[in-house]
Amino acid sequence: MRGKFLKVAVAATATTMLATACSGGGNDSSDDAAGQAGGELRIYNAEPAFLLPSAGDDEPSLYVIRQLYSQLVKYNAETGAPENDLAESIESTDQKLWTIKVKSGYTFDNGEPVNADAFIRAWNFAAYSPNGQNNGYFMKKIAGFKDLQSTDPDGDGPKKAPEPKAKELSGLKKVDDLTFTVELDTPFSGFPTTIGYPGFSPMAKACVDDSEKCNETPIGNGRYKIEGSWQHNVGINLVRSDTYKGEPGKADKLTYRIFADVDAAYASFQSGELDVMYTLPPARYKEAKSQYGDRLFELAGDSLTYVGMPIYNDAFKKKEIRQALSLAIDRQSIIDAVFDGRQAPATGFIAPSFQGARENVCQYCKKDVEKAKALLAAAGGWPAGQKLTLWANAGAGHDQWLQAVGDQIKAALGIDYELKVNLQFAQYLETADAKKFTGPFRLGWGPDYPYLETFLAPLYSTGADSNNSTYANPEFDSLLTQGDGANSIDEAIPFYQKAEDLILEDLPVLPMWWRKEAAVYSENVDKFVWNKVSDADYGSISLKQN
Amino acid sequence: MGRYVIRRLLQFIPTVLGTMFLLHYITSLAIQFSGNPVRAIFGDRTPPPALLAAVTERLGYGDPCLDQKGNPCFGLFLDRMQKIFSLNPDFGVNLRLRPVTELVSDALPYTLKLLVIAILFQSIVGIAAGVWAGLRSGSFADNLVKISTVFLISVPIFVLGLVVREFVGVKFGNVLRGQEWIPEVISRGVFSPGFKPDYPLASLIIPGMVLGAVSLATTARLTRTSIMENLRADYVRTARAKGLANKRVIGVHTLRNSLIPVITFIGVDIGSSMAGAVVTETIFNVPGIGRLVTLAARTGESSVVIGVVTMLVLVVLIANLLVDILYAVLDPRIRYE
Amino acid sequence: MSDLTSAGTAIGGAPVGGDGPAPETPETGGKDHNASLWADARRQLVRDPVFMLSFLYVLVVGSMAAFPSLWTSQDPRACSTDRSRIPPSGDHPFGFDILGCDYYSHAIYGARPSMIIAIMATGAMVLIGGGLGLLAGYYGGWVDTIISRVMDIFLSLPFLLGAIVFLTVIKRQNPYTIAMVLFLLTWPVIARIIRGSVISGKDLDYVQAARAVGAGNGRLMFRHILPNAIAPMLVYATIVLGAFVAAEATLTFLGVGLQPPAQSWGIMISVHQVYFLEDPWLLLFPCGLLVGTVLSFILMGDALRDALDPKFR
Amino acid sequence: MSTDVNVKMDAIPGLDPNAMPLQVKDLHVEFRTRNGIAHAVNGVSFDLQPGETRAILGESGCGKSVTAQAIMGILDTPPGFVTGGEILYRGVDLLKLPEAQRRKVRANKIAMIFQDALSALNPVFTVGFQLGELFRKHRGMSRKDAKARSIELLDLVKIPAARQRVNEYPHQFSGGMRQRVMIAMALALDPEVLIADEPTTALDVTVQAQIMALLAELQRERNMSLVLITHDMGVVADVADRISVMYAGRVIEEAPVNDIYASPAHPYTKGLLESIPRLDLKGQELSAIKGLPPVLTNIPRGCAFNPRCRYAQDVCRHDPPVPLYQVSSARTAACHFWKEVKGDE
Amino acid sequence: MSDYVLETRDLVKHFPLSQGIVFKKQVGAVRAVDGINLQLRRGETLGIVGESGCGKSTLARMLVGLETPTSGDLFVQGKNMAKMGGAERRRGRRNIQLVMQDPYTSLNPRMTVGDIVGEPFEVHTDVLPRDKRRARVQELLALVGLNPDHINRYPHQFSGGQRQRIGIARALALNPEIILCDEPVSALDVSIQAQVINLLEKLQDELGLSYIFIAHDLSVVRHIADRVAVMYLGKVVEIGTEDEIYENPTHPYTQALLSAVPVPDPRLRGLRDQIVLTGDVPSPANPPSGCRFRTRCWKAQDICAEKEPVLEPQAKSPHPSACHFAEVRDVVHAAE
Repeated sequence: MRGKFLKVAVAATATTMLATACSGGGNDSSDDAAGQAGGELRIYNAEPAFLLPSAGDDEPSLYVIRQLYSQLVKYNAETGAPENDLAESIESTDQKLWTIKVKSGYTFDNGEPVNADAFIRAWNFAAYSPNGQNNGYFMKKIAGFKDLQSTDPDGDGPKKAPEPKAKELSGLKKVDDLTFTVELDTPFSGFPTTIGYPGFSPMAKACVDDSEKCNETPIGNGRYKIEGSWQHNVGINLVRSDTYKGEPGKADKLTYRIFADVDAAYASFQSGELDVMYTLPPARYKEAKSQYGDRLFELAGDSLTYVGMPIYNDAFKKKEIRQALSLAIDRQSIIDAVFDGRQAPATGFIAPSFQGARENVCQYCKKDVEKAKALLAAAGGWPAGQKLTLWANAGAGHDQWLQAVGDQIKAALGIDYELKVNLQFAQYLETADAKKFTGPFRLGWGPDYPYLETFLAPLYSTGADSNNSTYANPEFDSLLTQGDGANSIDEAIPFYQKAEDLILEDLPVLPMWWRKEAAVYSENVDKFVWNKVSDADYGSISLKQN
Repeated sequence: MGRYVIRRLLQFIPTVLGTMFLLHYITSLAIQFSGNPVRAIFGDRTPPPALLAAVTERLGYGDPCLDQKGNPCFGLFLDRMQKIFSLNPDFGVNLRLRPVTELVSDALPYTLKLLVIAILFQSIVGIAAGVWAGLRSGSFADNLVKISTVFLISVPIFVLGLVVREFVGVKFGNVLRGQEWIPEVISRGVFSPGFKPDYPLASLIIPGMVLGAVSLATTARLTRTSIMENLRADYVRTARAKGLANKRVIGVHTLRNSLIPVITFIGVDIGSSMAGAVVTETIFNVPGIGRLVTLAARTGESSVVIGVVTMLVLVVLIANLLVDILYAVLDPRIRYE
Repeated sequence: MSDLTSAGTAIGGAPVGGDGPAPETPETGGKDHNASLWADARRQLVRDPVFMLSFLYVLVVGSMAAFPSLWTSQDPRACSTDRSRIPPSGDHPFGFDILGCDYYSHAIYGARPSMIIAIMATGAMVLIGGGLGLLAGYYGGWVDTIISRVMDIFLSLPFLLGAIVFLTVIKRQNPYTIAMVLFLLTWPVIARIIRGSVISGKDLDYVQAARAVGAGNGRLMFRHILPNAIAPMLVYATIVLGAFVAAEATLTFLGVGLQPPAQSWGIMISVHQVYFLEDPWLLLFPCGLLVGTVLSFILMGDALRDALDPKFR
Repeated sequence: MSTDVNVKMDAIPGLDPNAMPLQVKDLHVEFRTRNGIAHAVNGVSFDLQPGETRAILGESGCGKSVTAQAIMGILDTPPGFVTGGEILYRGVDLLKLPEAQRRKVRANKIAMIFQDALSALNPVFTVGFQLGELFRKHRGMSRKDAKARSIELLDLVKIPAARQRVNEYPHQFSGGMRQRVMIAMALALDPEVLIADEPTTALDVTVQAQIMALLAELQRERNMSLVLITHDMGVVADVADRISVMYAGRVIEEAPVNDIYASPAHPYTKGLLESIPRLDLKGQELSAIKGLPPVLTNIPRGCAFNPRCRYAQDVCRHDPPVPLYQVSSARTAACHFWKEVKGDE
Repeated sequence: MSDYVLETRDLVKHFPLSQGIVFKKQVGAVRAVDGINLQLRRGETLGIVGESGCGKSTLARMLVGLETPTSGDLFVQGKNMAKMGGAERRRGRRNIQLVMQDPYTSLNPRMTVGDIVGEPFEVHTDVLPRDKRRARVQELLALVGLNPDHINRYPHQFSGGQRQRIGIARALALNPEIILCDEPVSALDVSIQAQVINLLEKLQDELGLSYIFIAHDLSVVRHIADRVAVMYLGKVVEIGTEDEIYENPTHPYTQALLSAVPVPDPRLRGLRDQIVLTGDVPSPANPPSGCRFRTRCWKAQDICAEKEPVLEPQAKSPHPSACHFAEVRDVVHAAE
């Protein structure tokens, strides 16, 4: 559910290598209301991109927005299953037209009611392209989305674009004050799951009218409200909202301290200046483990690092080549050397924590040099003298492990490699969009919502936006459509699993590993709560009272 | 004097415009050769082209000249200059739509505080060490200062910063924090591993000292040389012949003359210190200018780079001007030219 | 003075020795040694243990850069993640880095880019910066005005910030581009030094004497003015060589310098600095080499300044 | 805190108001340099009566300035060291006084003016500050009073518009005016002895005449003793009462002014007189002294002048002419052959 | 005309003074040399005396071509140097060579004596073939009384007097007709000064040189010069033979100058008619109207401010003297 924007932020500070993401159950049950209320929780954060729910899609933003806004749906801390929050009910008969009823009595911080209009207003605002809201992307399944996009007049990039055809999504219809309907372009069984994402938060009218101000001083509807306004690069202070009707936050105050460098933040944590860090500097993992013991929280994550295969390049057309390359890599040893063991080797394409994920389904994800050589030979071998070019974006610490990958391929298959790691992220992504990679390329993927479809459709269905490998398989596409149209999640899952089987054989990308969460918290924390989907749930963390 | 200041201020104009154009040109080249920086906002998810176009347009990267490799984009430059030199100076916005002027006004105070601490530290300690060594040339003190300054100069500032953060800020700080009798402003403020909003000044002291450390070495070396040269000056001999106490001969007659080159150095050094803040601010998490520019350069936010660096250049130039004025105050021979 | 300060190194004032107002002592009675000031300087330097030690160290590093195979038979690119971060031992005096590459051979091969960057940048700075300074100082007038304004522009860009901006734009971060950026941002310093000494030098009596004899511009510049302006430049260049070695590391730390899989001390330091609490030797070895090199260049510069300073004659 | 320094001065034990204001006995100074020990002053003795002008004549490097600095106690130490002798002010050996007391002698009793007033005046302070400092530090005057006294002093040395110029900096004055400021500074505390080290060498002749006239006038008014250090035989002839000629760190001849010009008793003095062109005489070929002055780290054995001396014989190469030969009651010379030299006239 | 080896006509050098913030505009000029007419005969020594700031050094620099005259003509052996082009002027320049004041700064410390003395041959390559140069340099060294074997030594290995001899050897290298000596002995010790003066005189006799001898030391000038020109604020105020100037000065400035020179003879103390001038020399940027000396002159009357006196023989001055009231006054009493 977290965007990958984090990597942009991380890429910017060269010393940081990785931050974390992920979901998972807390080690203590959050339903057990033993935690006491009160106190100030001091939280590590990086500088958020936006505090506007329609725009903030990066980890640091979401971690703040989640405490400021509540959505129609929330996720069970342990199972990750969607539960109604602001929604009274979400119903559909055809998975295409959804009727949503909103609970009454909720208000924004400024007193405006949270009603059907608040949602319609927010979603339209996000989807309308001239507003340039990053989370507009999430509205694309709603009918009429295309009409809110301006069309590129000459098709060659940025020029003054004309006004879009419509200002409002035709798929959103208000029924009464607390009821509205959402019509999708195509049936989608996972829709109720998706709308727990903060991008689907309601927005007050005052907020939409002056979104810039609302970004600095959010008008939320959640457990906490902002104190003062956003102090850029310094901090964000939240206090418990006394008007919130739902379960109130535990700590009286949430104080986010903003750091540009995770090492600097860790030093502050060590000095007792922070209570929670949702991530650790990779090189300090061992030390933290020995020093903090139980207070180091670990959990398998759902953020995938993969090495994409440029299928559009002749050298990678044969699946045996791709299989051979995958077999040459010892994922665990790289994880141990470069990441201090803070990753979990991938054995499939769906995050293990997700409903519908299966273990050890990837037969090509274990090192097997003999088999790799055989497959390579079967595919006609690697062109003599040609170097394998491994791509990654610059400055984000990817070159280390990529180099290790290259070393292992070279050792196993005798293919010499070179690294192409000098492109900044923007240029790297444009290269990806333009399908100009000349060799395996590093990319990552985090789920958009806790539904296994998010690991399949956007990445591998024919012509999908993020299908950087240009994988095209009609059978795969049709299995996804069937899954989307199934009547329930349980009915949908087998279709998706069959689709996964196809790519496990074809390997349009080589899955590398899932990031492991590692958070530390201080002795002040009484009960640490980690939501399986929405990560560190600061509002539910209680502090020791004395 | 007034004429001199005005003339110097007028001389700034071509320098500042030249610098702005240089920055404008290289950032334009960056976009022309390595693509639209807006794309990076969306990360792995490929955005709908319409959304990308809309955001691009909104952020001011829509000028067609940015599609032609090597085009110096004079039109865009003039546009920018018009916006900047209007009544409401508009330096544009960053990728997150925050106005550059706001970014700078947020960040600049931290960097300036850091700089002031660094300069105070380097001047006070550097000059004291230099005087001490200069007065006792060849002695143990002299050699101590000589060796420690050369060593200080040779260690890269980021290594120094990291070591100080871990050992002084965290380790030693934790010891202090264990002691009840130490005031919190010391144990939690001064000896913190980085900038803390609770102690906005105290927590900048150590970062400032790290920033000033390298220049401190140079200041000390320069002072030492200068003191030694001036001790031999005829007018110092005159001061002795006047029967003045040694303290006065050195404190009044030698020091003021010796400080002239030192002050010049410190002034010129402000620019480099400003740049050195890039490293220090990263290590000690100071939300200052250096960090801002580094991030902006990395993400290709040309408006930020141009805006911030231009303002920095102005700060540097004005600092140099102030030093020149101070120089004239200290050395009347310049004043009356 | 230097914009390099922040890159880890600054250029300081000359130490002045403790000699008195030695009376004028023409050595007419002495034996006839055909020594120039340079030869005198050389003799003094050879006797200076600090200079000789520094010089030796620089020679060692220089030979690492030029002939790494003299120093190690290991291939620094033969890595195995199985050996990640194994501490130093007899066969592998520096141990292994995180990717399991031999750290000692990495250090040896890492000398080259550092030295190439420093030498190329300094060379360009001396030749081009010095040349422009000479032209500006000698001809004055509009030549001086143009060169000085351009100098102002480059000088007003704080060194590290300028380097970050330039290098992020250039994108191709190899020793040559880094050397070019270092040169671009520092040439005005040398140009200014040379310009200053040329301006004061061109009115010196012996230059006027040569002019009175009828010597042309070329002869005046290269035979009379430049040789006497070159000493401060040489001293500065020596110190700046050290500063550039440190600058390479700092740029790498900031993520705009050389990037792996290239090998340089800067990369070694910046990649392993995060491990310095757990495995300090990973930081200590490259840092020691780097600091030693920078120190040597600075001490050499200091000694050179003392030896060339006419005040000591 | 108005301290009258004169009171403290009287407290110096052994001070004899009737003794000579200045007497130098067998002074030795050496400079320890990288190239060896330079023997700058090798046993210089002379004395000074109240109101008398004593000229110390010699070429550069002969030790005359070093002698002056040693008397003032402002030698750069290291490398310069006084290694022997006595410097008596009214019978008290200054070399044995603690620094604090010795400091009180400077400017109060013995003052000095330097050759190059531009470098001898601190460029960064106003003339008024540098003058007033003396009154403030030695006499404990307030800033205002000190300034008033400074203006008086500038008037005294005939600097026009003293009231304005007191606030100016040394570089704003012309060479002659600067030297006047130096003189004013030296006279500020009414010293008994004034040491003038080449006071007019850097000046043009017309200005030199002005300055020498001023000095003479002030000396007469105050009955001050003057030690005039110079290489200019003309200036000496004009103002000195007695002359000490120095060569290689020693006084090689000492005599009343008329005697020396009429009949020098040392070949060096004689050579100097013969080698200078004279304004009043249409010259024939000048008779130059051959060779060069000795290097102070390597002074010839015997008589230091022997390699350049046309009278030199073997004895000169071995035995230094010590003690001085008494030429007449008021006259000494350091030459074995002083009679021949004198008789040659 | 051509019996003069050197002649100047109304030679003027003004240094512009500029002011302005961005665009400099000329607001005035320092009139360093303001109309000088001099003639030098073959074999003659012309002394030029004056105090600092009188323009004598600027004049010297113009004569040897280091400074371009603002206006006026400079004839060397009848050829007008001021109107000549580059190559021709360079050749013409060979005939007039310079000996500078400070022997410590006028020799390039990085060059050997051989290089310094031989440099004129490197510049004027047609004078002497390469292989003969070294021998010629050694010859020159011998001529000025230095050991020819010291050709490879560096200047710092010589004493001041010896260095000045090197400077003289350099000036002699191109066999010039004229040598311009700019304060050649003022930086030297008295005992050394005589050696150099004697050398200059010897060389003049042997080589038939003409000297222009610039000095502030009037005694030295009297000793060496045949004719003397006295300068004040950029102008020649009096010119005549050595006897005329020293025995019968007619310009008040000359008289003041001469009377100020101390004479090394204590017997003359108090007997001399000493004229002590008051005040400082006015700024050459803003010289007084009329006679430039009038501000310090005891004879000054109204006419002096109105009319500038011409340098020509006056009623009571047989030799040229630029004073309305020129009159002989004996200020130098020779010792009996």
